[in-house]
Amino acid sequence: MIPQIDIGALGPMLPVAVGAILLPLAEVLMARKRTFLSRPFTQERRGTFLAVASLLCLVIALIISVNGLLGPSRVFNSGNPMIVMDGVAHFLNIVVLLGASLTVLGSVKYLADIHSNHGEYYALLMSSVLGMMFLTSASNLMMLFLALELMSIPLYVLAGFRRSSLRSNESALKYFLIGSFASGILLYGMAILYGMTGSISLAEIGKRFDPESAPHLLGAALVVVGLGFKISSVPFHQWAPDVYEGAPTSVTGFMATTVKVAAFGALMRVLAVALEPAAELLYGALWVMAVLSMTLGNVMAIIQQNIKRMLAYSSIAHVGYLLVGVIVGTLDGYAAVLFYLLVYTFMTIGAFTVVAILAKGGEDRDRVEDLAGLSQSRPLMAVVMTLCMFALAGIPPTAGFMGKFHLFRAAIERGIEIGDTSLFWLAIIGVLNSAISLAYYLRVPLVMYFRDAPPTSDPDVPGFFERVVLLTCLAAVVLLGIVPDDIFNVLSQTAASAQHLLLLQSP
Amino acid sequence: MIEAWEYQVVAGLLFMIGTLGVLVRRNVIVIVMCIELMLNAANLSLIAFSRQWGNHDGQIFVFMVIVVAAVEVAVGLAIILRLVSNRDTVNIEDTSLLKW
Amino acid sequence: MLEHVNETIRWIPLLPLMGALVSGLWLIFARQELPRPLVIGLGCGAPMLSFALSVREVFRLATAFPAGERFFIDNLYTWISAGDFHAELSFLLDPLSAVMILVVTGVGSLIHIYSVGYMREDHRDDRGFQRFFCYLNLFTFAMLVLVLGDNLLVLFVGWEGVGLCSYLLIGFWYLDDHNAMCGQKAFIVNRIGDFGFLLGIFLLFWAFFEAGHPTIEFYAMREHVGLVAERTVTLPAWLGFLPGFPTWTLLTLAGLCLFVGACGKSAQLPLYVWLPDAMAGPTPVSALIHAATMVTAGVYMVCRLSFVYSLAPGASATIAWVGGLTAIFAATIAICQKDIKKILAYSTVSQLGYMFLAAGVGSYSAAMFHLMTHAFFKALLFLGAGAVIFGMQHEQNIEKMGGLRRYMPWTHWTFLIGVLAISGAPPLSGFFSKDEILLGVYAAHAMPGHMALWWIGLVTAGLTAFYMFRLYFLTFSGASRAPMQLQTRIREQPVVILMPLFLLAGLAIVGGLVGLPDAYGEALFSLPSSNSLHYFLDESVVSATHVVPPAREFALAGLAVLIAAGGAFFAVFLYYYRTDLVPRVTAALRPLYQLVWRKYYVDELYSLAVVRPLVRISDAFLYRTIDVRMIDRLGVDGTAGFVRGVADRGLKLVQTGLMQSYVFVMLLGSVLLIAYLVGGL
Amino acid sequence: MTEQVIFYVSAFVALISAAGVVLNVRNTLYAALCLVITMLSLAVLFILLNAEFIGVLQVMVYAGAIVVLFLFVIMLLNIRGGDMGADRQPVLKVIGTLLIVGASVKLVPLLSESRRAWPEVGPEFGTVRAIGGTLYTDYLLAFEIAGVLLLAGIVGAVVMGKQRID
Repeated sequence: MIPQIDIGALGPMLPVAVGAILLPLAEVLMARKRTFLSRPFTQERRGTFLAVASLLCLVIALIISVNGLLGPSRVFNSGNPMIVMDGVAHFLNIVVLLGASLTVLGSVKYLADIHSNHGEYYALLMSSVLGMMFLTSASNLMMLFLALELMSIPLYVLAGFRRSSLRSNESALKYFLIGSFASGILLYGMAILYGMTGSISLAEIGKRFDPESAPHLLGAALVVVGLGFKISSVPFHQWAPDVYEGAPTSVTGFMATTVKVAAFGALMRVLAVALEPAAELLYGALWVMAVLSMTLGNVMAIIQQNIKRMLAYSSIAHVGYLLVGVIVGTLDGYAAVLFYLLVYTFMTIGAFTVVAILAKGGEDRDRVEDLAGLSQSRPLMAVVMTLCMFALAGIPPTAGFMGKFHLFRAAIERGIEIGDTSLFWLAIIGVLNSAISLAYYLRVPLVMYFRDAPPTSDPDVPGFFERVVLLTCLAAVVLLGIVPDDIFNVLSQTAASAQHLLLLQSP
Repeated sequence: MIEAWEYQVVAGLLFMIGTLGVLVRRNVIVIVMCIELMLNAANLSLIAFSRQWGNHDGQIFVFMVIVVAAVEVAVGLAIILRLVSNRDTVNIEDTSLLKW
Repeated sequence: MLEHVNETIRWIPLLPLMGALVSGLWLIFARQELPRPLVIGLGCGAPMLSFALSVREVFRLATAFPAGERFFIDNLYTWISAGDFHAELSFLLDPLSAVMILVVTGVGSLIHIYSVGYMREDHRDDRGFQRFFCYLNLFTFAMLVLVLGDNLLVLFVGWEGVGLCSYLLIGFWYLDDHNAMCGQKAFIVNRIGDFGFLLGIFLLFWAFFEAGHPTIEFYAMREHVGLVAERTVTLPAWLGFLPGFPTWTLLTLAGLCLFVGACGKSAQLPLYVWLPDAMAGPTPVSALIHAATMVTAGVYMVCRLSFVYSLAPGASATIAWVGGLTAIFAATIAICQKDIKKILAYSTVSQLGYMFLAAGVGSYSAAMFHLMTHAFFKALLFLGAGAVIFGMQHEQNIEKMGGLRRYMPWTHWTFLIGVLAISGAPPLSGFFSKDEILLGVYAAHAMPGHMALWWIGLVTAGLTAFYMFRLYFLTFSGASRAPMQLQTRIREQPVVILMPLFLLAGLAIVGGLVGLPDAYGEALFSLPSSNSLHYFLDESVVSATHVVPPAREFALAGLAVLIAAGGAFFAVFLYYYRTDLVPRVTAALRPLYQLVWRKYYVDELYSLAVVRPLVRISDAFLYRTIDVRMIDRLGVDGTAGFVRGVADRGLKLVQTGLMQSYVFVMLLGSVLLIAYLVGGL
Repeated sequence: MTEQVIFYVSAFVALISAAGVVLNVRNTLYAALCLVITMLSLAVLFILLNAEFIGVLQVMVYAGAIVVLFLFVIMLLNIRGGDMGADRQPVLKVIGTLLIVGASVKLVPLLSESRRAWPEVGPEFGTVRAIGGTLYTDYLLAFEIAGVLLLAGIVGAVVMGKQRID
């Protein structure tokens, strides 16, 4: 039987896939001594060329995604929908693509600085992005698993991309081992879910899932563990600081944002569709995970001296905030999560890009003290960093405040609706945590503005590409805070449009 | 007649052994092998369930898992090669530069 | 409704923002300073234009509409709309915000002009001058957003914004690590308050959401507040010691939460500690932010939400008592201080306490009146103090001053006017506003212990007069105690500094007349309702009404003046005629003096109870790299290290860097998760 | 009867050799050989479960390719054993082992609850033809992604493995 296939559903993925497949080829062709232009490419020009090429693919994919955002939902194969391109998938793809584009722009000079300017970087990045895009739209367990691996395996390599650096190598190794271990757990959970329900489609599982039965719940628990690892929620978080610190900074920015975006997409879909019958039980568990993530993430971040490590802990805390929206489990809650993911991507990549620019001569300068006097020497970088820190801390009117506001508001509204005080406590703990978090976010501007640079310091000038990244993040962090309403309305609509197809089947 | 649950018990035990290996062994190559054991346990479980439900989903899933396993091993061993050439060790406990 | 839309309002805050953006972006991208005249034109022009606009719009507001309908709305766009929840980004100009914007832009403009003179020699950093004006404009913008916002969220944005700018400006002279530390302290203490503030917003939102009116707009809330007045919440058992346990009305709880925020911002007990330290910033900053505008935001917020507080007597009583106690507490501390700015800072804390006292007893318009007059005379005093400090080559200890009257006559005269005004000498502005507050307290029969509060108010008035005259005499009269070579260099300040002083002095003299009490108006000028400010403001606030016969009113005022005069006389006696007595008095009262001089050991207490946890939170940085001395002084040296060690060790125990320990934690987590879900494990 | 014997024997061998992978501390080479035996026994079980194609694949890819890769790396690096010297976290590992074993004892019986008899399946079930048919129609997309995944894996392995990148 020939299935009804809708290639158009793959629209946004195709350019990225083309990039992922052709970029290694282009790299090889250009690496030859004599190229088709009969002039050898210097390594630098080769890097720039590949970056621009991958950017092109990403931007085309971005345009297609934006077009599809409010269009009808599509499935690849109507008989056996492997992926569902609904509003949520499109939106998360947009965030992933934005994050990836900013990463590509921010990588060019950084890779040269750390002497790791290999063309394969972009090919791996594109493969990973492709995996993320499938992950956000996967509608059955097999696609979920494959997409997860397609996302993760290139990242293992990217984390170790500074081949001669012991730290980078260790980061890759840890990420690989723990990641594969978590994949194993996830896979076993999926096997059990399949065995109990007889289907690998999320929707079918949702129909047949029996929240009373122990093996069903065992499968659900293992799947939550596997996804909990990917979003690095406490207690599956410990790899994150180590891996983030050791990986090249541009890769860290990428890992800290897009991976979480995609994994949250998968988590929401799994929770809202496949495990919906067990929602109440699971939300209890997620509640604890959320509170632990927020609190431990913030407390641990306070005593960090390394910015990358501090941001890693801070990202764990942010996972806690994001889980609030997932636990709320209403359209409003999901819309808040989507919005926060967008905001989080900008503020985190902005911060990591500043750290990446500071790297020089093969050395990362990623200690908090390394930023001393930045407001004097590089005011733009200092302003971007400051705003990103304020946004991460949730100070109005930055975008971070708006994101947190929506999350906690959704929790409170839901709490009133169903008379559940635990949601109030979640919101209160969240607000308290964001107050605590200021203690360490504030250190960064403090050092930049109120301390003089050591005489030897000569921070690097941001190049054109980096300037673009910085200004984009700056604009996004400010604008999403000042005029967030249109975006949020779009998100509410996308969440609502997805509702009928896959997400939230129960009215 | 062998029943479905017997396969599941074998798969469960295999998974347990794999997990134990990841936790206990310090040789990174063996740890990767143990992760393979975990994947294989899941495979067995999937195949048995596939037989139990009489549909092919599980078998196709295993097909994909085998592909994933192959890629994972290739990449993982390459990372371990880097480790050895950088540090001359395969002991996981020697890699703790990144901490706290 | 349509005629109330006024799209000019937005320019009042936007002009300073544009000023800040232009100079800020120029600094970022051009990385050099604009020509000085341009910086001055931009920096001072923006708030002055804004002031001109404010005057025009307030005039229109007052004349165009009949009483009771006076408000302008300027709706920029929908900020948030999600589900039932809507928040517009819109500005509201009603009598309450009218008074505030006039103060903010008017006094603000004068302080901007003063800053031109004050900061002219700031060569510590080659771009400091422009940076300073950039921050100052940004602050003005944030403050205007705060007072013009027509819903709680916009107010909150301004609220955080002014905190941020205050932080930037306190730490402005960053070369001194101590300043940065003080900025940090201010920000963190404020943040504690903000936590309460946010909770209060959430609670109010919850209440109105539940009542079917999910709104946070002030006027809409005011309209529907009756619906939520009866809503109660049950307190958890461990709060059993509280009065009214176990059920409180939700409005009381929300009001208290919001007041915690106000305590932080307006430096009330127990969160006042940051304000004296905030004096580390440049003096114009102290005048603008820490005397005239930002610190009054809490008072403004309470008045703005008067409809909530009038239905929450418990919260109001708390406000009144906290305000009253803060007033007398801070006044006693101010008596012994030696740093001219610290004295003024404690005086500000005390006067803010006065305002809260008024707001607590329901005399919101009196609170706003005092807020306004206080802005005049306290800004005047701070700017005068700045001139003195400038003249004394950055000497702030009043024991090393003296005799400045000869060197700086103009500064001296304006300062004296400020001192008289704050002491409540009739007919200066402070007299009328203080009188109205005391009258309100006296007549607030519904308030438990209102007579005690009234006495507290009276005593504070006396103390205020005493410490202000002490400050005045020690600074300006007698022989100079400064070193000889310094004495020869003391000069009167240039006109750019003196001009704002004159204008503020004028305001401090006549500013009280807009709120001339009816009794005086009747008696002196036979005007039937001369307290125009009161009637103007009463449209926006829900005041308690009380009637005191005019004869009693005069008697009370006379008593207050008498007590203030007593305080002043005592100061004249001690610090002018019998300066020899001072050491003997202090010696006689040694333990008491010590207690007061060390500010009741509050800082030490805080280091035990509050700062130490705070330091624990931020210590890694503060302790090691910012200011070891500071923490030494707070006496938490060893403890901080200890706590840090514990946190460190905890992390080292868990985050070992060994991959298998992570696997272990993951397994443990998985098993717990499974146990929770599957049960029976 | 034959089926039962085959099942028990191969299940036993699979578990024993899996334990061999974990317990063989001395020689990594033997661990790899144990792994091969596990894979092969599992292939037998797969075929017993009518999954002929996957069984063959298991032999070809797992035993044939993956384990050979292991052996190759072990011999290339000349690794004897990585577990020499004192363990840095013995207590944790003991507790962890107890945790895993305890959880398994509790949880594995859960999985055996579903005592359902095997349904009859047609002769086509699990054959190359049937799997291929499904793979190239219903699961076409997954198959394509697997292809990209392999490519990404190759690129990644090359980047990591190459001795010097120009």
